Amino acid sequence: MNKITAPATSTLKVPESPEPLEHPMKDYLRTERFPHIWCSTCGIGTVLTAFIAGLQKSGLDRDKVAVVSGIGCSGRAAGYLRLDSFHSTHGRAIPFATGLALGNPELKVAIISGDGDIAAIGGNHFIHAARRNMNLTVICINNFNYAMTGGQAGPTTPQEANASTAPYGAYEYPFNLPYLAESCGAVYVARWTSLHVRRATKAIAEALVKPGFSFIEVIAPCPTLYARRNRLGTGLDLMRFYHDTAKIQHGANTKDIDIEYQKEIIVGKFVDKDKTDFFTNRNSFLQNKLGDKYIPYKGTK
Amino acid sequence: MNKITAPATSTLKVPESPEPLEHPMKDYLRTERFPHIWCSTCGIGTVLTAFIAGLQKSGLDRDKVAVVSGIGCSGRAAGYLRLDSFHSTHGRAIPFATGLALGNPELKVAIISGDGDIAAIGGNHFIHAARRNMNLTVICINNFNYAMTGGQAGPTTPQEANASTAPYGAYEYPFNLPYLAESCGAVYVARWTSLHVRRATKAIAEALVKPGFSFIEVIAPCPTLYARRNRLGTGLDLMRFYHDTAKIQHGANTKDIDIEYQKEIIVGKFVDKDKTDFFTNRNSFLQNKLGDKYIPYKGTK
Amino acid sequence: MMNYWRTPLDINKIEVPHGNVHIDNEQCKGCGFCIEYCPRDVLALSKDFNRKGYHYPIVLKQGACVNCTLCEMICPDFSIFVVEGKPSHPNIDDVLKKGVKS
Amino acid sequence: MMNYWRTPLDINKIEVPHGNVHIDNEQCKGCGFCIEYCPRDVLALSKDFNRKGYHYPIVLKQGACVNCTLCEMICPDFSIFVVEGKPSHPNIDDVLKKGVKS
Amino acid sequence: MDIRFSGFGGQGIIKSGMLIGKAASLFDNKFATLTQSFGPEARGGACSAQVVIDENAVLYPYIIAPEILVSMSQEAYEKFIGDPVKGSIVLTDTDLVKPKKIRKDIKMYSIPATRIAEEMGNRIFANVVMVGFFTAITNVVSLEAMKKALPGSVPERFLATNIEALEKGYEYGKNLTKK
Amino acid sequence: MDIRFSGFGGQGIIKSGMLIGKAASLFDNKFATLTQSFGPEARGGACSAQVVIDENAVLYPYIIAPEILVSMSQEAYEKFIGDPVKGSIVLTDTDLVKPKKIRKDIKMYSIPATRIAEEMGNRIFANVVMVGFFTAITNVVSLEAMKKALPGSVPERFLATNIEALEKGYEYGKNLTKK
Amino acid sequence: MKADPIGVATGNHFIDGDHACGEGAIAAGCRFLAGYPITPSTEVAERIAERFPKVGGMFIQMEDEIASMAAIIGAAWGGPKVMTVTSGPGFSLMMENIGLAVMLETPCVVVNVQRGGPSTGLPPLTAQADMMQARWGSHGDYEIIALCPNSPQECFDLTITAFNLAETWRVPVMFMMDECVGHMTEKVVIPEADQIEIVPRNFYKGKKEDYRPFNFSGSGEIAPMIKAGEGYNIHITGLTHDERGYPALDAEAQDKNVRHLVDKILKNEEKIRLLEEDQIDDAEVIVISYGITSRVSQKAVQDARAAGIKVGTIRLIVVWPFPEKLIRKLASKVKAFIVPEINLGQISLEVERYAAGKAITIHVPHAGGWVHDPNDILKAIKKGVK
Amino acid sequence: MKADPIGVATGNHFIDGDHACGEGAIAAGCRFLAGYPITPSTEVAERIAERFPKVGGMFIQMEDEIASMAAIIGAAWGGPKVMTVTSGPGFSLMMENIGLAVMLETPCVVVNVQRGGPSTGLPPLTAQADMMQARWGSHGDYEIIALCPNSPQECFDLTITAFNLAETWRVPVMFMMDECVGHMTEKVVIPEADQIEIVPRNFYKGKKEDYRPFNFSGSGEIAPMIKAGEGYNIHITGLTHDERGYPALDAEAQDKNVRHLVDKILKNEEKIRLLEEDQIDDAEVIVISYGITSRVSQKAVQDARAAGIKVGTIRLIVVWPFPEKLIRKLASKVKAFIVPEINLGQISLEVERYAAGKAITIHVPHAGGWVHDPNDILKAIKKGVK
Ligand SMILES: Cc1ncc(C[n+]2csc(CCOP(=O)(O)OP(=O)(O)O)c2C)c(N)n1
Ligand SMILES: Cc1ncc(C[n+]2csc(CCOP(=O)(O)OP(=O)(O)O)c2C)c(N)n1
Ligand code: SF4
Ligand code: SF4
Ligand code: SF4
Ligand code: SF4
Ligand code: SF4
Ligand code: SF4
Ligand SMILES: [Mg+2]
Ligand SMILES: [Mg+2]
Repeated sequence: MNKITAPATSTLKVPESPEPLEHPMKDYLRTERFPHIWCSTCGIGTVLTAFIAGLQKSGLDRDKVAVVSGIGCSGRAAGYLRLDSFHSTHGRAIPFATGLALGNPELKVAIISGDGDIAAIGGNHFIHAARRNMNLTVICINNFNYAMTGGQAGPTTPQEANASTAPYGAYEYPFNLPYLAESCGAVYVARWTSLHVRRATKAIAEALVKPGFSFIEVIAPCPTLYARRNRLGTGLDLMRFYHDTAKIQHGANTKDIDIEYQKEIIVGKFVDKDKTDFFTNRNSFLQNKLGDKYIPYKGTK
Repeated sequence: MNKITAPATSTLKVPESPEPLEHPMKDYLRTERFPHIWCSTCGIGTVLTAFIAGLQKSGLDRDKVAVVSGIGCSGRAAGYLRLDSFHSTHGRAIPFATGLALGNPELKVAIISGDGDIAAIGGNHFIHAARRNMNLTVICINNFNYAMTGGQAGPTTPQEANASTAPYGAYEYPFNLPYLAESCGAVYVARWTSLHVRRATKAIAEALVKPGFSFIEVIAPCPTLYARRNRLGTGLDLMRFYHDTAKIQHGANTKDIDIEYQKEIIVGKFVDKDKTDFFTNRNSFLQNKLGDKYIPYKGTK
Repeated sequence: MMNYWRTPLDINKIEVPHGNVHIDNEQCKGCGFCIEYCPRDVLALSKDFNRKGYHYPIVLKQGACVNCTLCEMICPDFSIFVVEGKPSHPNIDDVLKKGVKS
Repeated sequence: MMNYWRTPLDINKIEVPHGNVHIDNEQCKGCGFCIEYCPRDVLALSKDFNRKGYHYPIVLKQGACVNCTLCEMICPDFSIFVVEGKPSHPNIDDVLKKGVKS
Repeated sequence: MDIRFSGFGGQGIIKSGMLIGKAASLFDNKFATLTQSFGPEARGGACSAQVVIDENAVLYPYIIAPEILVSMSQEAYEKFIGDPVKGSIVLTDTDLVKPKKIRKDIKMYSIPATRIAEEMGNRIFANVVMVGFFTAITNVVSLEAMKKALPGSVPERFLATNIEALEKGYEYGKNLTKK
Repeated sequence: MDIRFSGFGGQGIIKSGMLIGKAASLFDNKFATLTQSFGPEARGGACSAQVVIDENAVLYPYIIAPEILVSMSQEAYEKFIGDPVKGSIVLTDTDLVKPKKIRKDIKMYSIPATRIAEEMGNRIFANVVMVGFFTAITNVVSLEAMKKALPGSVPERFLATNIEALEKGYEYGKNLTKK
Repeated sequence: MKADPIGVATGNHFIDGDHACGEGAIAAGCRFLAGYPITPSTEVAERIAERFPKVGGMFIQMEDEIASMAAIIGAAWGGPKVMTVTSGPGFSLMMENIGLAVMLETPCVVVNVQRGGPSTGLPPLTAQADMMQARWGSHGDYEIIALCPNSPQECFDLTITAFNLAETWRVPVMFMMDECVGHMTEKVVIPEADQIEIVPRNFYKGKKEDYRPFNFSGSGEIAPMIKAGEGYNIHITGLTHDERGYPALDAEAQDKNVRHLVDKILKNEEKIRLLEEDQIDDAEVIVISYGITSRVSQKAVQDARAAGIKVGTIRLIVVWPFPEKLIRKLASKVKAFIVPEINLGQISLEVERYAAGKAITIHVPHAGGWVHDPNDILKAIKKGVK
Repeated sequence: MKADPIGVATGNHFIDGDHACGEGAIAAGCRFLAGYPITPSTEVAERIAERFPKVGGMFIQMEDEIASMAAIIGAAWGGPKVMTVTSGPGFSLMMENIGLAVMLETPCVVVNVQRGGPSTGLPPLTAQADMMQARWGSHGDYEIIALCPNSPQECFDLTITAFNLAETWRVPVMFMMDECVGHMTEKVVIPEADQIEIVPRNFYKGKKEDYRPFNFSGSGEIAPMIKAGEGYNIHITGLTHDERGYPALDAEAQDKNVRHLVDKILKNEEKIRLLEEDQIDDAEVIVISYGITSRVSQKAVQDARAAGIKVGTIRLIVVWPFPEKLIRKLASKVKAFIVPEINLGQISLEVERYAAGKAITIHVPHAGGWVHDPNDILKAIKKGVK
């Protein structure tokens, strides 16, 4: 990442500012790895911004926050965050994070990964972590395809959309991820698009401080593959599309918020309820059953 | 299986019936493998009866019906059925069945397996097959634990219930399987207990002829492990418990039918809706897109 | 509450259906389901063990069987079934009572 | 429809907040998000390419920036940010207009 | 000394083997190895536990032909009666096992263990009655060691009843051999 | 003949390599092997395709030091300009590549391929303009073979435009060498 | 039997190994593919996804590799020839169900386009480091067949061979490509359908009641198959079983069942064997290689011969079962075997074992991400003749 | 360091190998176990589930074995010593994430109580047929450590050793029990805590900014670890990486990274080595065995000695890394190696390779479901001295 010494006006000479200025999120980024790998107009970077902003807003001690990603374009998120950050295997970010969060219960662990990673190969871990109400925040960047591997159809690809393994259009029914999350017991469920960067930031801040399993789906453009194959233009065009078609409906019944190809997208916060998280629940349960004999797990010194 | 030559009255000599009589389901059973492995008062055998009766009732050609099981006590079901029957790997009955059903589209494929098999290790396949609306009938025998391996807690074990890996009681939140199935798009969702053998039979008959993904949870006693560890008596005691606590509520909102330890169990048919199944949908979709160029898959000669 | 079996609607009318119960003593695992859920209390538990060590059911009131097949359906061991028809055996209530586990 | 940015409520009153926009030309991938969503149309696309071959944004109306930071938030490449304060540069609208891609 | 305990699931057959092995190895200062048949195919069918007791470390863990066979079900009896070597001791539950073909080359003893247990209130104690009987007849382990083996291996609240069961079986055996 | 095409993602660099390899192997009766850099680290960064063309079967599939380098971005140019062997030919897009240090031991040719394509209506044809230019300058494949390579490799509806692009690049090249 | 012309894309193509493999599968009669995307194998599935609807095939993208592997086994019992496609991480996930395929003696082809490992490793770069995994990756004793193509043309040709072997021996065949071969584009000639020999599924034709899904008699015969839905009412299980397919859980049944699985491959090694020998007769050293490395080695071998070194080559096409007997025989004739592979020592270990000290074995390792420098192989050859 | 007394169940116990393994883990300081039930390994997890709440440990039963393996890796980076427990089918499923553990150099113990395979095989019966899988089951090149106990006592003792090795070498250690040992009940003596030597996690103590999660320098040093949550802000990835843990996707980085993973084990084989030799000095044949088979062999060896045969034994405790050098050395001194194992030939293949034709290798196979008849081993010994 370059140091910016003056406002960029390119064709105009302007007085230099007294000190080199740095991006306000620089401390949260592994700038030595920049520029990142994401394509021009890809939405993942914006979600990363929202995450950092949400984390700042949450008031959590950043050293006690860890991020785990799976494999995918979205899964590269962990690699750019200057937090304890883990790039695990495809689909296994959630169980890795489960171990990490239990291994050191002082941590708040967030998962940032793609729709394929979380809902295809990782689907079982997703539903079980939600069921257990594991103290995790899952941010699923949904770009409607497996981007990293070249734009294959996946469980979120809307019917009719074209993909490299659905060359005549996808015909499978896609998941409605918020509905799935809710049916398994997630205590916080929201959906935004990368255009809703402020709302997503707020949702991330809320989710990070919410005990238990929180889930935020963020729809984001993949211009290089999904948009190109479907001739939907650039990421900017998709942002405009979100602008035109996203409808905020807080508290919507998750049952009713299926996503159809290039149709209205219902966004909002759908679930925000209280339920004791796995760790707390286990502690009080065992305390209750074993009394003095119980030695709670407290992590290692 | 023994041939019965006279009504069994044990202490009384009775006239022998003219011909050896056979159990009316004998043709559907691999009697050479009897007696089966299931314990006394285990509910799995009753579900098998319901399956055979349901199959008979469905009017389907039995030679065009195949059964796939995973691994577990319940997973032994396939091994006793004189149909094309497959004992696959733990958790993989559904994808195996998916392949089988697509490999020979003339088949109706049913899965009979346990709660651990289908909802723990097999959870991802379950939600994806439901999502795809694959033409499968899944009968999940829920005995609230992993019986085959010795009574461990699983994702259906109610909180407070004791299990070998939850020696002080289970503290995880269990799945509500009908809700999960519905959230993924299953077109037919029902829950019964092994006591409701006639209702279960009817449900199985309905599910077998219903195109798409149908799901029937059948709660059944595991006296040897679940009941014994929890001092709930024999399977007969559990049948009595079902009698006292099961409440039929057709069309109940699946969201509201969580099962709590030794509390009321809501049973009934919850979902019965129409949606084109994967195979049919794919066919018409591709036909539509490719016209003459499309050669539908029809299985092999 | 509900019914767990097909109620023999016409039970007290003319043309009561009848069934003959057949039991595979050796395959039976003595769960007692058939006995418990027979709507006509046709069955009872024998005092004897089979080779595996289980008490199997015996027919207490053959003539009372209305061929509802609930016993057949609920049996987890495929060890009992009913054949429609006039009772081929006498009603053996009293004969057996002494042999029956309470 | 809705707003995607924090509306600068006091925009037309006294004490309008101001921001100075800073852009990392070389890291920018020219997506245009910042330009599109700036509520004050502060930015525009340069005609020049950076080394990667992208057109990056330039500040068209520095003085107009109300420090809403939407550009900073929405940039997927961490290539633009805003620092609160009086505009440190003249309003360069006219100067730049000729250098701007339409 | 190669010993097989056998019966059906739920009778506490494995526990019997466990008690004997524990007594021998922890309290009689011998080497003991217990193995058992596991798994589903065992469920509802014959079930067995094997104990090898030796003065030296046990190398081969299984038994092929036991010197002592204990049978607590007809099925198990019929399944295993062919195995014991000549001169073996065979113990059975009087009510549950009706020997068909009697082997002449072995010594047979029986005890109505289940009945005794039922009389004590619950047939679950039958296995411990049988263990007591085994102790008395075979002298493989000492009664003292057997008693020491019970705590920790049976639920605390049933300890007293188990000791009683053990003693009942032991006495029955001693009376039998006295005669 | 070891050839590298380079540029950034989305420019059709791989397609260029593919067209040349196809022309050589299917229509010029030579052996050709195309390899390319794949994967995410390539995204948004420099991207390249390598073609080895030979009279005999190609054994070693990669190229270490090309004899022809085509660069369609500044970044790619800077990344790869060190590689070519002495006497190599380097082709660049006039507008996208501003050579900093010029190597004296190689022959440089440039064409405003992107601008030509933009003038034709869309910069996506820039790669084919470049391929035409390549054909004219290097004589590695025949123009005829190149033309045959287009059908099936570009969308049917753009075939004519692609042929035009190819010819434009070819002519530009021929004019350049004529001078 | 000849290939079905509907599937055969006769003509000259300039395509990569992945696409060629897809075409090979179609030509071989494969009509069912279940897979999950993974670099660098995805293009095989993409080819199939595009082509199957036009040739009467059924492609399904599953939720993961485990499901893919399970699905092809299920599908095979429904009738069609089946395949799945993956790379290292997915191959690892498939291991459990590859074991099921072995146990159920289900013909299927598993394509692994090898990339750098372990773990996520080098997704877009080549390696040959899953060779031992192909043989040993699932639990328990078993044998499979594994082939390694060295060009897009062979990706086409040998995929057909892979299917033929799978059907002949009722075994999963591992088609062990490498990223280099998979992503390399060359001319591929697809012949006329009537020039392509394929082995059809050996469907049982006898009386229904006599059918046995397995034959453990040791007669060397492989039991024919049936397809579900024809009234055979078969049962098969991943448990140890008897010839009826019924569970048989004891040591004796285990011995019969597992020995059969192993013997049917190992005892027929010479029938299954497929390799290229070159200038073996007077060779003092022999270079043994497979896949892309066999081409790179060839460069070194040419140089060595030019330098007057008596070097022969063996190019393994079928790598598993390993040609043990051949190596044992050659070991007493040569000074050294040179084994370059893109791994830190896998097939070289086999060579070393069967060389049994009679010839030395020089492994030329490469950790992956690129092919060998031919000079490194040349150096090893020179060392070998000393 | 000495064991924490809180975890140590000092005393004499009559327990099976599975339970003993659980106690060993607790004594070793393991405080995190994620697992999924599978016969015949479940009792390990059951023991832990019961004991952990009383010793401050965290047990979680995951949804499958993949999750279990992933969870323990994640947990290890949170601080605790970690373990998972499984058998063949689950072991196969863990393979991908075992690769991740290798790549992240994460200390962990993976218990595999071996049962008959392949596939579901013989769930309740013994085998030793996952030995090669333990080494080769995941894709790519890598090395691990594997140990085989032969009694419940060793299930306790060697579990501690397994943890110590895992922490010392930052590697997954495979604890390869077999069903026979796991389900066999014998006396197990658990010593006082201060009699138990354990290797604690080597936590980094230097300046935060200097921390590097990996050390590929070839210096032989293993980088210390940190735990997440302490402000190190580390990044680690299953991709090929540099010492900072950052992705580095080229052949050069691959060579550094993967060679390090392999070398740290193979070059230290003699340090890791753990075996029992008996009467080797004048031996004409040597029986090499491990796990339960080493006890059964002992019976045959006693008989052979009684018959005057000069037979020695090597009992491998650490099976991987294989003591290559030792076998090479012994091969020139003896006539034969006899290798009985409950499989159709796995470790015998290693022996044969390193015997290099100098001594013959006689494998005594057993397909599983039971242990060998000692007479079969005796026969092989007799054949070996001829
Ligand atoms: C076990 C395994 N299977 C497959 C892959 C290949 N793979 C890498 S990323 C990816 C898909 C990623 O899709 P998604 O999670 O939606 O992320 P995106 O790239 O779209 O952001 C796949 C299939 C892998 N790395 N590991
Ligand atoms: C991959 C794998 N993991 C674990 C097992 C062990 N296993 C066999 S059956 C079973 C649980 C079965 O539970 P469920 O499906 O509920 O059936 P039940 O026995 O209760 O009827 C398990 C964990 C296995 N066979 N394979
Ligand atoms: S391929 Fe798609 S998701 Fe991946 S970086 Fe590019 S635009 Fe983003
Ligand atoms: S263990 Fe439980 S589920 Fe299994 S057969 Fe016995 S009673 Fe049924
Ligand atoms: S059929 Fe069975 S349940 Fe019904 S009345 Fe007769 S005996 Fe009773
Ligand atoms: S229901 Fe069946 S198994 Fe149970 S007692 Fe009656 S006959 Fe026996
Ligand atoms: S902060 Fe950015 S978006 Fe907001 S007004 Fe200033 S330039 Fe525009
Ligand atoms: S949003 Fe960022 S990357 Fe996009 S044009 Fe603006 S500065 Fe460049
Ligand atoms: Mg995606
Ligand atoms: Mg269950």
